[in-house]
Formats: sequence, structure tokens, C-alpha cells
Amino acid sequence: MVSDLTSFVALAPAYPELLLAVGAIILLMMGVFSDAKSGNTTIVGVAIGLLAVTAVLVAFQSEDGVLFNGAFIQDGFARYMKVLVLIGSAAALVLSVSTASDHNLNKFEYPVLVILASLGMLMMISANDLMSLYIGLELQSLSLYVIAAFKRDSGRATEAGLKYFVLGALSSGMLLYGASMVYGFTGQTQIDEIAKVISLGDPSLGLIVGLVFLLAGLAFKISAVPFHMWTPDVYEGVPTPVTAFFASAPKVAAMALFIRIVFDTFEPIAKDWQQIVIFLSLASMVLAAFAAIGQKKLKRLIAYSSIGHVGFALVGLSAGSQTGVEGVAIYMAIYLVMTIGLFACILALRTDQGYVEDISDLAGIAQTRPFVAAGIALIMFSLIGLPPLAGFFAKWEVFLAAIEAQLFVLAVVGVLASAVSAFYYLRVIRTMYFDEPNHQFINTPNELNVVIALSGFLIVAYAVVVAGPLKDIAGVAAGSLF
Amino acid sequence: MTLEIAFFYLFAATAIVSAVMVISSRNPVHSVMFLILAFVNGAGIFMLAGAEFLALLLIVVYVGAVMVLFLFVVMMLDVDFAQLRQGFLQYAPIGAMVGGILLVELIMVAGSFLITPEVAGSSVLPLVEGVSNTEALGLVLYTRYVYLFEAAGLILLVAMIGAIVLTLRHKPHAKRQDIAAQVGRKREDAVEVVSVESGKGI
Amino acid sequence: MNIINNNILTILTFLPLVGVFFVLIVPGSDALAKNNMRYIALATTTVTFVFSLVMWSMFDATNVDFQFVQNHQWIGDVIGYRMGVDGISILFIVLTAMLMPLCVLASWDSIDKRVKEYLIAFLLLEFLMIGVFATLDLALFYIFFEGGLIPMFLIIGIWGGKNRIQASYKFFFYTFAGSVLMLLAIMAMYWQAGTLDIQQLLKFKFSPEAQFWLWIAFFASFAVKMPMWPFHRWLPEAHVEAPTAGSVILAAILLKMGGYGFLRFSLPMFPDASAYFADFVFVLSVVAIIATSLVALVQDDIKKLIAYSSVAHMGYVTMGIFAGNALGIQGAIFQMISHGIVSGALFLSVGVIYDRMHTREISAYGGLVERMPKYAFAFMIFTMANVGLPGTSGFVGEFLVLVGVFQVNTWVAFGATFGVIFSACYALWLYRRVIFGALEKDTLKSILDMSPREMVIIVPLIVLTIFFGFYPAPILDATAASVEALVSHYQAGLTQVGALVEVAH
Amino acid sequence: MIPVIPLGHFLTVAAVLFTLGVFGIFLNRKNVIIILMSVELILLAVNINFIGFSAHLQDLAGQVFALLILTVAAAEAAIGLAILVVFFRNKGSIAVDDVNVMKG
Amino acid sequence: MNQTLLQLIVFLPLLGALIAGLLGRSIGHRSSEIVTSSLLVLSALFSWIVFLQWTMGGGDAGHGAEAGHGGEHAFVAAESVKVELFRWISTAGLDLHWMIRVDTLTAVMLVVVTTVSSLVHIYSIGYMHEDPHRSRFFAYLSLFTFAMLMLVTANNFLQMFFGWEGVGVASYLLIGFWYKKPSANAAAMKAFIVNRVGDFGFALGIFAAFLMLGSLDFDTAFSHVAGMEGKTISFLWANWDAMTVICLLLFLGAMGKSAQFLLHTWLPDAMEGPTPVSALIHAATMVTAGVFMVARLSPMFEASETAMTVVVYVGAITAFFAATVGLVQNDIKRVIAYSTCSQLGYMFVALGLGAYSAGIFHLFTHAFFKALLFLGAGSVIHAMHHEQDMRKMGGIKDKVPLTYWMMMIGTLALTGVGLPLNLLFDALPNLGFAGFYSKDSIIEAAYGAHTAAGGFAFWALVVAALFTSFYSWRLVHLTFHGETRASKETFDHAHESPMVMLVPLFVLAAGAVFAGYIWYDSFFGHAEHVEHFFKGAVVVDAQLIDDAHHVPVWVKLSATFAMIIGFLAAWYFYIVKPDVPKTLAKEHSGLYAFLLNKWYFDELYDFLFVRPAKWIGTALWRGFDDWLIDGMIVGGIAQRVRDITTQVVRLQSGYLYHYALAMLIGVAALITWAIAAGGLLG
Repeated sequence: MVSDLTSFVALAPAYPELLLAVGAIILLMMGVFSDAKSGNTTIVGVAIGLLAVTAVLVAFQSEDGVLFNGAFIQDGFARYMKVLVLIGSAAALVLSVSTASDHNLNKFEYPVLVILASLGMLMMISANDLMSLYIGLELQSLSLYVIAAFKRDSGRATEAGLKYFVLGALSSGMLLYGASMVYGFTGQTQIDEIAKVISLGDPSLGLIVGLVFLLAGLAFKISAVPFHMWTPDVYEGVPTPVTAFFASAPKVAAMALFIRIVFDTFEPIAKDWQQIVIFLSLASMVLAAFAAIGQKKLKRLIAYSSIGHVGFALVGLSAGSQTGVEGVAIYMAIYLVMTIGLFACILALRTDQGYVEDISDLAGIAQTRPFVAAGIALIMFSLIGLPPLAGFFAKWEVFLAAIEAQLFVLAVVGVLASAVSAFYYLRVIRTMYFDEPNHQFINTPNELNVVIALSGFLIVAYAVVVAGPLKDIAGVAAGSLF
Repeated sequence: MTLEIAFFYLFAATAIVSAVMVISSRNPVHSVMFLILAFVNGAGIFMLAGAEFLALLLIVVYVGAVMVLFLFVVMMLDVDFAQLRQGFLQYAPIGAMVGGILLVELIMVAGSFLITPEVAGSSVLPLVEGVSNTEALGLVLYTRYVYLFEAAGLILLVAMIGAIVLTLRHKPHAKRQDIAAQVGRKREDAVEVVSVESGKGI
Repeated sequence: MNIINNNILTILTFLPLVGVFFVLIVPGSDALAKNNMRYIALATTTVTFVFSLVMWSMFDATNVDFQFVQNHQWIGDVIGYRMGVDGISILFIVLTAMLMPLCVLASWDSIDKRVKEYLIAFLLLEFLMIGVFATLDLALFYIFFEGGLIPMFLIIGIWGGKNRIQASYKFFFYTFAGSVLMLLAIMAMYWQAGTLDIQQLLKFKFSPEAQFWLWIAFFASFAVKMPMWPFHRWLPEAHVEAPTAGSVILAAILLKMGGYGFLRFSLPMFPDASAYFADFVFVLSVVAIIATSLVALVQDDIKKLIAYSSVAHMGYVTMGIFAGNALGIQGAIFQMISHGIVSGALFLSVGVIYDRMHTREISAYGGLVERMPKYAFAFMIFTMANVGLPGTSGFVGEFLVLVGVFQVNTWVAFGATFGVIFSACYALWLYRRVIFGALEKDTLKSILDMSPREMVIIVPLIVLTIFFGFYPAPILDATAASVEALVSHYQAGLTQVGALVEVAH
Repeated sequence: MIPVIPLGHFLTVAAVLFTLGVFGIFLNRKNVIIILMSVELILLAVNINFIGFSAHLQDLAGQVFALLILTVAAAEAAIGLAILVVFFRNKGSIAVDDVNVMKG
Repeated sequence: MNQTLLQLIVFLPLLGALIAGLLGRSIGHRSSEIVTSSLLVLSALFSWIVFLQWTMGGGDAGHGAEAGHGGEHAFVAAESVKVELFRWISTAGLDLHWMIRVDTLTAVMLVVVTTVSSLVHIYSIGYMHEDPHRSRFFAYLSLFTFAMLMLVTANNFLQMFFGWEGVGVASYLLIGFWYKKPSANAAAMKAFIVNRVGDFGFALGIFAAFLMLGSLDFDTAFSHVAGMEGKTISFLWANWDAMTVICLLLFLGAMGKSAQFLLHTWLPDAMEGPTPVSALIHAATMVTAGVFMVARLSPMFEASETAMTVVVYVGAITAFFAATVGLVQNDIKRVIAYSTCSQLGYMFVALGLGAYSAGIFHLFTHAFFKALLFLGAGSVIHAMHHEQDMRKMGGIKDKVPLTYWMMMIGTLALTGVGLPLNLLFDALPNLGFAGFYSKDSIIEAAYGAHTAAGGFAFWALVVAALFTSFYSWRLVHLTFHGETRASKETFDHAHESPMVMLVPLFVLAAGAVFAGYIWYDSFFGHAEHVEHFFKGAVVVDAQLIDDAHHVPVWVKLSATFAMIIGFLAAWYFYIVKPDVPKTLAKEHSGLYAFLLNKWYFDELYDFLFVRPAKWIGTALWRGFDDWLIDGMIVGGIAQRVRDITTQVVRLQSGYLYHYALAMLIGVAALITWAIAAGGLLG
């Protein structure tokens, strides 16, 4: 019963989290005591800086290790995922810099909550104990609930917040119920210890039920079907910069958690969770593909798209192999870039009346806003998974893993679902490129242009510039789990 | 022994009945009340399991604070209780069926429990004889679980920020006392000395 | 020269991207800027063409190995940057490079809106198309193969005709649905063989059962791309709605990817399955030739008619490939090259009158020879090549294929030879209605004959059509050695037909 | 000090409470606040599970877990109620059927 | 032999075609005419030089002598000169070269083709002088000549096929030359397509030949024929005798090109083209390509008795059938067209009997007199201001005397007028017009073959000869004799053609008069002479020739009798009692209509092929492509997708409890599944 607080140096693996936690509190103080108007931008800026610094710290800190009596783990996998999460969060904040005021997000609490949520995500990623898992998850979730309802004068935002909250609480309940089962039937809360116990004998019924509940709770966080129902409504209801945030970082974190749980905890009963993951994957891919076709609202479409992509990412996970994890890692990175870029594009399209909401609002922007249109088109093609864009390589990695695991049916259904899903992505492109313009847009803030250009570049040049190094890094990350 | 079992059944039965009432009573205030009842009985069950600290905590924190908060909100929102929409039970059969299946499975799990020797012997934090429950918890909370403890603090911080940012409203016309401004007020701000030339006016 | 020699395929493939860059940085969108962009595109494509000729000149036709090979690690140890050509692929590259400048020229005046995007799309397409034929990595092949969807989708959708949206969708979905299955097959091949290097895969022997499924998956993609009957429905629409240059590229190059795929993958890598499915392909091919010819006969849209005739002509290609003998395959390759030239030329010809009249209805024309004798002449040459008249390039391929197929299956040859009759029917019927007859319609009375620009486009194609009809040796010699090697490889691989039959039952 | 009450009893009670909580969420049409209470019920059920396991495993970790859950549940309740309040301000209702602007 | 000369013969017309075709607009019509015509004349001169050199001087006849003894014969490569031009299709076991091959058969054809062609060129200068597209016309003519020359000089199947198709295209272009006339366009298409039907067989024949004989080179292929006896080929549903299949398929091509029965329908329609075209292509040269082909492939046909029999029957039926139709036609050119058809039947009969030389002989003479008739008819039409209906002519003998006499010569040659003096005195030669020699040779050979087919052919041909005589004289009478039925104006303006048109007539007339007499011995005289003449270029069946020379007298006279009867009938019908034909037509209206409508073949084909093809095409398009694939399958999939989408979207009801229920169902399902899968329930 010794604490790790013996020396500060001993906490090295957790420096990033500490930095964020302290930073969040400092930012909070700054916000409280600064002038409301001018202070905001500064705080957002500082928050972005903080996240960026943390990201750098995560990326280049050399210390791996298990802290706090096994509650916290820092390894290659965690590092990789944390960097993604931090990039996602920072990018989401960047997107809100000049759009916050349009969305009633221009309060200092917003960046603070984003940082706290990010902290929660880092904790999730580093969770090595069911308790730290839960705490991290709740820190993230609670922050997100608040952020969802942040635009408190908007009926939609609050409704979104309410739905998110209620369902999120239900999912937490399920997760907890599962956790209790796992605890009860193994006597352990620490992830690797649980695995040890499980491997001793046949899995008991309680363990299986616990596994299902646990995965159900996590599936909610990554919005896998049938635990996805909140996603479209929330994505639609919350302000767009918030949607950008929701669609990016938390997904990555939840996915990381998911991976760690299934691989570290339930590795001995891989057959069981693989079944579940396959089901989730299939259901997500198929349902999202169909549901998205019926959408008129851009953000709902993106929501379903993200559900679908979770399905695709889970294809890699279904394989239950190191290549599969590597595939998912790469998938999430690419998905993150695409999502951020997409939202940058959407936020860049502002008319006198407000931001684009319906897909039909995009009509003809290829002529009025060719740059943004090109960005969206690229991302859409990439989301379809057309080579040589990044999205293709994402799918390539996960499906390759599935094939190697001989999950042929899953793979076939997956690619067919991606063919169906192409339909709605193409509809966006079609609206932009084939239809005539019907809106006048005002100019794009510079930072959005930068984000669009950057993500566009990454998507296009992925094969040439990113693929090799990313694969190496993801390989290392995945390797640390095995 | 039998007494304990009897109490357990009492608590359990009351808790379950209260829970049913929570979700079925028409008046939310009643629901809150039944929820409190359920929690109290839950605390009793905790107590029977030897978790005195948590049992008390449940009553003090939960019943005492959270439930009151619920009550407060229910009262404040002043919702119309009478209305009951059509189609209420449209999905109830399916829901009941699915819920029933789930319940059966969960209870089945409950029946299937057996402590394997490995599990029984590998406890991480064995309950030590002679150390009270509260003390035992106290011993680990700030040491072994300090990370979680601090994190829980952050969660409460989030809750605080959230509650404030969501509900706090500065009414534009409400006048508030700003002590700093009051104290910081200087003479120059309040008084202007104007030398008026005679016969001209200001 | 050594640097060029070693990297010629890379240079060829990526040259169009240089053009894309320069087109991108041209500022403005006034007439001058547009013209500058066009000149850049023209220059790029021309230089690419010159390079392709250089490559052809350096190509050693007697060597059956891949040449100008480049082999580098790329993404992990899975996908490599592997390039190389042999006799089977080299001509497609040359064909692609040759048609692109003509396409740019053909769009010179007719495309006046969003010129920049248009040229970029075309240059990208060229990049991807050359890549398809030049790569020696299966994944890279897929990347190029599938990547072409993007620019083509946009080309049809933005610059196409009235029903362009439906057409572009159809084009996209047919192709995409087919090729995703191929993607899985590629992965499965990697899983089995442990490499995506085509050179290695050619040496790998897949189990009969694996071959069975892999063949089907590849077939799904290539059959749609060819397109084989009954997967052809996208083609008429895509062809009809695409702008002229788009139709040209579709007909001349994109369709060939299917045939190339069969040759490169299905036949040598899955010999048992290919033999097993040969009859199936034969049936589809014969049906394609007869059925689509008949359908072509009753079309009232010029481009649609030509599109259907393309399907019929591709029937010969598939048939020749799966005949599995040198004659058939040589014929199939020649037929593809020839069809590339001829159908491209036909669409360009249609473009000439479409630019003037903005309609593709056959009934809107008639008696053009009166005002457009040069055009009538050119169209006659291409019509006759389409019919497969000896002395035009269209004949050689058809003949070789049929001779080859006759040795394998007389029924098939018998059925396919009906194409000889039907092609004459629809082609001449078209010619008669468009070119012949009295010039009665007022709208046509002031129509002008081909401009010098159009002559520059058409004349080289006439020359090639006739040249290869009389002297096909340059093509046949270039491919001969590789085809022989392919056939012997295929025959050698055919050891387990019986086993496969068991698998199938 | 193995408790006399069999573990199955705890788990059964928890299961029933959990199911009731879940029922409360989707059978309830009246107002959202009941749903929040159902969530609390679920958490109570989970806590009973933990406590029961803790007692039978003679392991304190379960209680620590339950303690954390209590803490978080309190925070959750606060936030939930806050959201409910802002929602009510916008809609003037907290009927579950009114939480239905966004769909499809 | 001078190789350059051969190349010049073949390529001068091409040169002319290119000059006139591509540069016609710049150099003007007159220049085009002169260039093409003079190049053609040059080519013709060279051909004659080659022909004379070849048949008179050159070649030692040793080779041919052994060829052919009653059907069984060893292959002997014909004596020939080959000029290789360049490689063509040479790959994968196939080795084809562009080559000019000249042997006797080719030499004969060269002469026929270039002579008639050059005369037609010259004639056309006059005939077409008003046409605004003359240079194009001359380009086509020259192009046709080139293709025809490629055909006859081919050394392999494929080059022959090239020429074959080339003449088809040229014919198509020339028939449709007056592109504004819908009927001309239709006729052009019809000609091409019906020919393609024949080519269908030809092509398959080539494939089969390559498969069985291993080569497409004539000499190599022929040398393998001997080993083919008893070999079978698996074609379609059964195994057949290899050579029979090959020959019949090839013969299908010949039928198409030579307008034989069933594939004849295009030829009469082809008369829509300018008359010189009819003379050149549809009388003298192209239509005889089928005959040429069978003759060229005689070593192969010899190997299949079945095929030969089929050839005889087809030829005989065609000869008879076409003659019957010719009896009642009113269009002057159509009469001659059916006559051509009929005469081609004669030729095929000869070929089928094995009397190749007789067939070629008839081809040779027929070229002269039929071209003469056509050009004469053209001259008449020219005189009558492009009136072709004989019912609107009559009595113009004095208006166009020279044309009249030329037509007379042609008719006499066609009907085979001659004095069989040889019957009276062995020492005396027969005297007659060209057709007399060649036609009688065939009829005699038919009888002399002493086979069932030969017997049938004999009677068919004799009757056909009667009909030929009848319709030929009918033509003469209707056109030149009696009272005119033309409008006054037309009649008054009728005028003799210019010399540029008449001179070719004179030349052809000379041929029609003398060709038979001069070359009878070479083609169908003593077997040895014939063999010496052909030098192995075609199989010469000495026995048959001998038998033919020794048929009974009545057989020898039968053709002449038939001719006389026909003449008398025509004289009676159209000069003595001009009402009789009408009465007859009324009395036998059914038969008359049957004949007038050409046995209703066009209608039959329209019903059997054209309309079903269009119907099936439409059905496949609308039914299969549009309805099934597009509507049902693709559309169906799209509709299903939309349906599913609607359902799925409805799932997303927006209600919290539904969402929660979904989660519950999900988790319950997963648990049930996991438990079941885990086997814990079982």
C-alpha cells in the first residue's frame, strides 16, 4: 500500500495528465479572473497551446510504465492514441476560435471543459484498472455532456445534451454492471490481473455477461450499432465546433479503451468478444450505410458516416490480431484527419443566414468556394475509401487484417456496405459539383483554411508522405499491446 | 443469522417495491420519495454486507444531498403531472419481454456464482480482521487509490463548472454588488472638479 | 540516359502530375488563363506521349521479363512501389499517352466552363491510367485502377450531358461494387502468398479452391470494367452522357483495364479457375456480341449505338483471352489496342458534330456528306474499322481472336462470327442515317466541315487505323514474346482442373 | 467474516433493481426526471453488486469502486439536473415525448 | 516475269483512287477522271502483257500435266510467280504476308478486271459528266479495282478475304453513290450486309481451314489437303468430314459474293448504283469473285464430293431461278442483273462438276458480254434521260443505232448464238459468239459428268438457257423495236451517246464476239491444252473434259435449240402479238406476281430476319437492359436500399425511450447470443 507520490520523478509517465489537470485549473482561474470579452480568445489560444504542448510531451516522453499501483499505464499504444486525441481536441478548439461566437461557445468554460474532457480521454487511454477506466470515462463523459448542452439557449443543443446525458448514463450503468460482474467473477479490478485470472479456467457465465455489458457500455462511447442512437441527434443538435470535437477525439479515446479492454483484459476469451465485435462491426457498417442515405442534414450524415467508420475500424479489431490493432490505429488516425478536415470545411461555409445545415445548402459551392469544395470532395472520396486517398489505406489495413483472420463474410459485407455508403458521400459531391450555386458565402477565417489545406494535404499525400512512417508508429503502438 | 436474512429480505423487498414505485408513480415528487426509500433500504443491504461506511455515505450524501437536489428540481420545474400521452404502452410488451429475458439471464448469472479457489485466494485488498470498514477505506483511499481520488475530484469540478455554466444567468438588469469595484473606486472617478467661469455656465 | 532508362516508368506515370501542378498555379479564369491552361495540358500530354514512345523504342520485345523494373519498399513491407512493363502492358501505356493529347485538343473549345478542374481531372486520369498499366504491385494496381473513378466520375458529372448525374452514379457504382470484391481478393492473395509483388505472385501457385474464389472476385471487377454482358448497363449511359473526351477515354482506355486485368491476373495467376470458367466467359462473350449488337441496331442515339458496339467488341476480347492460346490472346490484345484507337476516334467524330449541333439524336442528322465531305470520309474509315473490315486495324484483332477461339470451341466461334454480320448492320445503318441521305434539315444547312484543329485530332487516328490494318507487326511483335510466355505459363499451371471441378461441386 | 447472506441474494436484488432502472428509462413517458432517477436506481444496483462481491471476496476494492461510483453519481446527478433545467427553460416541458426535435 | 510490272498492275489503281479521292477537290474533276482512267488503262495494258507472256510464252507446262485424274490427284504446286510485299499478320503460328501471286487463273482475272475496269472508267467519263461528285466516283472505281486485284492476286486466304471485303466496301460505296436516294442507300447496305452473311461462312471456313490445314497460305494449305482424307472436324454439335465443312463454309462466302440462290437478293437492288458500276462490279468482276474463289481453292473442293455436289445444285438452282425472275422484270438493268445471277449459276455448276476451266471460261466471256450489255443499257438509259423502265421505251433503234448494235452483239453473246459446225465436220471449228462456247461447254460438262447432280444441272441449265434467250430478246424488243411507249419529249430528245462512251462498247463487243473463239481451246479444248494453259492453277479434270466433248449430239444441240425457242417466243410475244404477255400475266396472275416479286425473297427475309432482329434488339434493349437490368435488378436494389433506408431512418424516432430500448435489446441479444454461443445454456 505504497503511494507513487514518493517523488515527482516517479510520476514521469503521467506528466502529460498532470500538465493537463493543472493547466485546466489554471485556465479556469484565468477565466474567472479575466475580462469576459477579450480573455476568451486568449484562453482558447492558451488551451490550444496547452493541448499542443501536451501532445508534444506525450509524443516525445520516453517514460513508459505502470503507476498508481497499476491503475495507470503508459505504453506505446497509449502514447499513440493520446497523441491522436490531443491533436483532435486541439484541432476542435482551433475550429472554434473564430466560430465560437456564432455558436454561443465564447465562454471560457468551453476550452476548460474541452481540456478536462481531453484529460478524461487520456485517462481512459491509460486506464489499467476498471476503476480508472470508469473514472476517466466519466470525466470525459461529464465534460462532454456539459459541452453538448453548452449552447444553453438553443432547444436543439439542450435536447442533444439531454439525450446524450440520459443515454450516456444508461450506458455507464451497463458498463458498471459489467465491471461489477467482471470484478465479482475474477476478484480483480486491474486489467492484466483479470486476464490472468480468466486464463486460469473456463470463463464463467458471469464473466461473459460482464464482458457483454462492459463492451456494450464502451460500444456506446464509440457509437457502434445498436448503441449508436444518440449520435445523429447529438451531432445535429450541438454547435458545429462541438460536433467536430465529439466526432474526433472522444471516438479515438473510446476506441483505444475498447482495444485495451478486449486485448488486455479478455485476451483469453478472444473467441467470445470477437463474436460481439463482429456483430457490432457488421451492424454499424450496414445500418450506417443505409441510414445515412436518408439524411438531409449534413451533420446527421456525418454522424452516420462516423458510425459506419466505427464499424469499419471494428473490422480490424474483429481480427483479434496485432495487424488488426495496427489497422485500427491507422484507421483512427486517418479518420481523425478526415473528420477534422470535414468540419473545418463545414465551418468555413458561412452564409449571411448562418452555417450550412442541409446538404442542399452546399449546392454549387464548387463554383463559389472551389477551395472548400475541393476539400470536402477530397474528404468524401477519402471517406468512401477510394484510392489513392488516405481513406483507402485505412480500409486496406483493417480489411487486410480481417482477411488474414479469415473473416471473409465480414469482409465481404463490409466492402459491400462501403459501396452502399458511397452513395451518400457522392450525393454531397454531386450537390457541390453538379448543381448550381444558391448561396452567397462570406469569407473563411484563415485558421480554417489552414486546417482544410493541412488535412487535404494529408489525405492526398498520405500514400507518399504519411503511410510509411505512420505504419511504423502504429506497428510499434500495436506491438506494445501484445 | 436468520435475522440477518430476514432483514435482508425486508430491505430487498422494500427497495424493489420502492423502485417499482419510482418508475410507476404519476407524481414525480412521489417518485423522489420512493427513490429515497429505495436508497435507504439499499443502505441497509450495504450494512448487512458489512460496508458500513458506504451505507452511511449513501444516506448522507445521496439521500441527504442528491435526492434533495432532485426534489428541489422537481418542485422548481413545476411540471404538469396530469398529462399522459397516447401510445404509452405501444412498446411496453416488447420492452417487457426483452427486459424479462435480461432479468432472467442476470438472475441466472447470480445463481451460477461460485468462488473458484484461485479467485478467493487472490484478493488484492483483503479485509483485515479488526480494522473497521471506514478505517480500511481511509487507509487506501489516499494512498493506493490517490489517483482515482484526485480524478474523482476533477469530476466533481466538472460537475461544478457544468452546473454553473449551464444554469447561472446574469440577468442583464439585476444589480449586483461588486466589492472590488467598490473598494477600488477612487476619488478621481467619482468627483470631477470643474472650474466654471462665471457667467458662462457649464 | 541511364537515369531516364531506369526511371522511365516513374517519369511517364508522374509527368501528368507535373502538368496538374502547373495548371493549378495558373491564376485567373479569363480566356487567356484558360488558354494557357490548355496549352500546359497539351504540352504535358504531348511530352508524356513522346516519353512513352521513347520507352517503346527502348523496349526489348524479345525479352519476356518485365522491363524498366523499379522495386522499392513503400508502405510497411506490404505495398511496394513496383513498376515494370512487359509486352502485354507496354502498348496500353503508349495508347493512353497517345490519346490524351487528342482528348485535350478535342476539348479545346467545347469545354469552356471550369476549364481548370477539367484539365486537372484529365491529367489526373492520365496519371492513374498509366499507373494501372505500369505497376507491378497488386495493391498499387488497385490504387490506380480504382483511383480513376474519381476524376471520371467528376468528368461525367460536371461536364456531361442531360442525364449526367445518373450516368455518373451508374458508372461509379457498377465499377465500385465490382472492384471492392477484387480488393478483398487482393488481400486474400497477400494472405496466401505473402506478397503483392506481381512478379512473385505469378510464380505462386494458389490452391484450386482459392483460385475459384479469387477468380470470381477478380471477375466481378473486370467484367464490369470491360464491360461484359450483362454487367454492361452502365456503359451506354456513361458514354452517352460523358463529354467527348470523357467518352474517348472511357471507351479507349478504361475498358481496356478489364481486359488487361484478365490477362495480367486471372489467366496466369488462376489458371485452373480460368480454365474452369472459360466456358462461362465464352457464353457471356457470345451473348454480348450477339445481344448488344442487336441492341445497337435499334438505338437512336449515336453515342449509345457506339457504346453498345463497344460492348460487343469487348466480347471478342474476353473470348480471345479465355481461349487461352496465343492466337486468341494476341488477338485480344490487338483488338483492345485497335478498339482503343477506333472507338476513341468514333467518339471524337461524334464530338465533332455534337459540338456543332448539340444533339446526339441520329434523326437530327442526315446528309452530312453534302456539307462535310472530309468528315464523312473520316467517319467512313472508322465505321469500317468498327465493322472489322480487313485493311483496318479492327479486322486483325477480331480475326486473330476468332481463329484462336475456333481452335478451342467452334460453337463460340460460330456464335461470335455472327458479330461480323451484325456489326455491319448497325454500323452502316448509323452511317446511312447520319452521313447519307438528303440534307434536308435547316439546322444542318450551314454546318461546317472539320476545322484544322479537328483534322489534327482525326487524321492521326485515320492513319493509325489503316496502318495497323495493313501492318500490324509493330503491335504483334511487341506482344508476341510475352504472350507466348503467358500461354506457356498458363498451360503449365493447368494441372488441377479436375481438382477444381470437385471443389465447385 | 464471510457474510451469512448468500451472494446470490445480492446479485438477484441488484439484477431486479437494474432491470427496473432500465425499464424506468424506456417505459417512462411522463417526464425526464424520472429517467434520471432510474439511472440512480441502476447505479444503486451496481453498487449492491460491488458491495456483495466485496463482502464475499473479502476484498475491499469493490467498496472502493462503489465509493467512486457514488461520487461520480452525485456529479452526474448534478449535471443531469442542470441539463434538465436548461432544457426546461427552452422547451417549457420535460415530458419525454417533447425531447423529440431531432430524429431520422 | 517482271515483278515491278505486277506491282504496278495492282497498285496503279490504288494510286489513282488516292489521287482522285484525297486530292480530287484540289485538282478538279477532269484531272481526276484522266488520272484514274489512264492509270487504269496502263494497268490493263500491263495485265495483257502479263497474260500473254504467261499463257503464250512463259512457263513450261510440265507441272500441270500430272494434275487431275478423275477426282483423285496428287497435289502439285501451281506454277506461279509471287511477289512478296511486306509482312501482315504474322504471329503465334500464323504467318501471313502481303503478296502478289500470279498464275494462269490470276492472269485471266487480271485481264478481265483491268480491261473491264479501264473501259468502265473511260465510259464513265461520258456517263457521269454531269455529276457533281465525279472525282469521288472515279476514286471509288479505282479503289474497287485495286481491291479486286488484291483479291485475285492473293496468295493466302486472308489476303483474298481482304480483297473480298474491299470489293464489298467499294461496291457499297458505289451502289450508294447517289447518297441522296434512300433506295440507293438501302441497296448499298443490303449489298454489304448480305455479303457479310456470306463472309460469315467464309470467315468460319478460313478458321476451319487454318485449324485443319495448319496454314492459310494457298500452296501450303493445298499440300495438306491430301492428308485430310477421312479426317473429321468437330464443328458445332457433331463431327464432320473436315474438307466438306471447310469447303461448304467457304462456299457460303462465294454464294454471298456471287449472289447465288438464297443470298442473291442484294444483286438486283444493287442496280440502284450508277450503270457503269453495275457493269464493272455487278456483272463482270466482283460477283465473279465467288467463282474465282472456288476455282482458286479447287484442290480443296476436289477433296469433298459433298461440297462439290452442293455447289452444282446451288448453281443450277440459281441459274434456273434467276432466269425465271428475269422473264418478267421491267427494269432494264434488273433484267440484266438477274441474267448475271443466272449466268453465275452456270459458272458454279461448272465448278461443282469439276470443270473449273469451263467455269472460268464462262466467267471470262461473260465479263465481256455482260459488261457490254450493261454499258449498252447505260447508254440507253443515258439516251432516255435516266429512264430505266422498259415499258416506257421502245422503238429507239434508229435514235441510238450504235448502241443498238452493240446491245445486239451482247444479246447474241449472252444467248449463246453460234453455229455448231463441229458437229457437221470434225475439221470445222464451231463458230459463234463468246457465250456460245462457254455456255455450251458447261451444259455439255453437266451432261458429261454422268452424275445425278449433273443430270439435274443439265436440265436446269437448258431451261435456263431458254429463258435467257427469251428475256434477252424481250429486252431488245421492248427497248429498241416496236412502237415507242416513251413520252414524246423523251423520245424526241433521245440521242446517241458520245464517243467516249461508245468506244468502250466497241472494245467489249470485240471481246464478246471473239473471246470464245480464241480461247476456247485453252479453256475447254483438249484436256492437255487446258492443263498446259492452267499450269496447275486449277484442277483440270481431263476425264470430264473428254466426256463433255463426247456427249450425244442432242445434248450438244440442246442449248442452241433452247436459245432458238426462247428467241421465237420473245419475237411472238413482243413483236407479233404484243398483247399476249398481258393476257398471260392476267391469266396466271399468281405466278406472275410470284416471279415479278422475285419469289418473294425480300419479303421472306424481311419477315424472317430483319424484323425479328429489330424486334429482338428492341426487346433486349427495352426488356433486358432497361427493364430487367436497369429497372428490376439495379433499380430493384436501389429501391430496396431506399426501403431499408426508410425503415432505418424511422428507427431513429427521436424518442429517448426508443433509443434506450434499442440499447436494451442490443445488450439482451448479445448476452443471449454470448450465453448460447458459450454453450452455457445447453
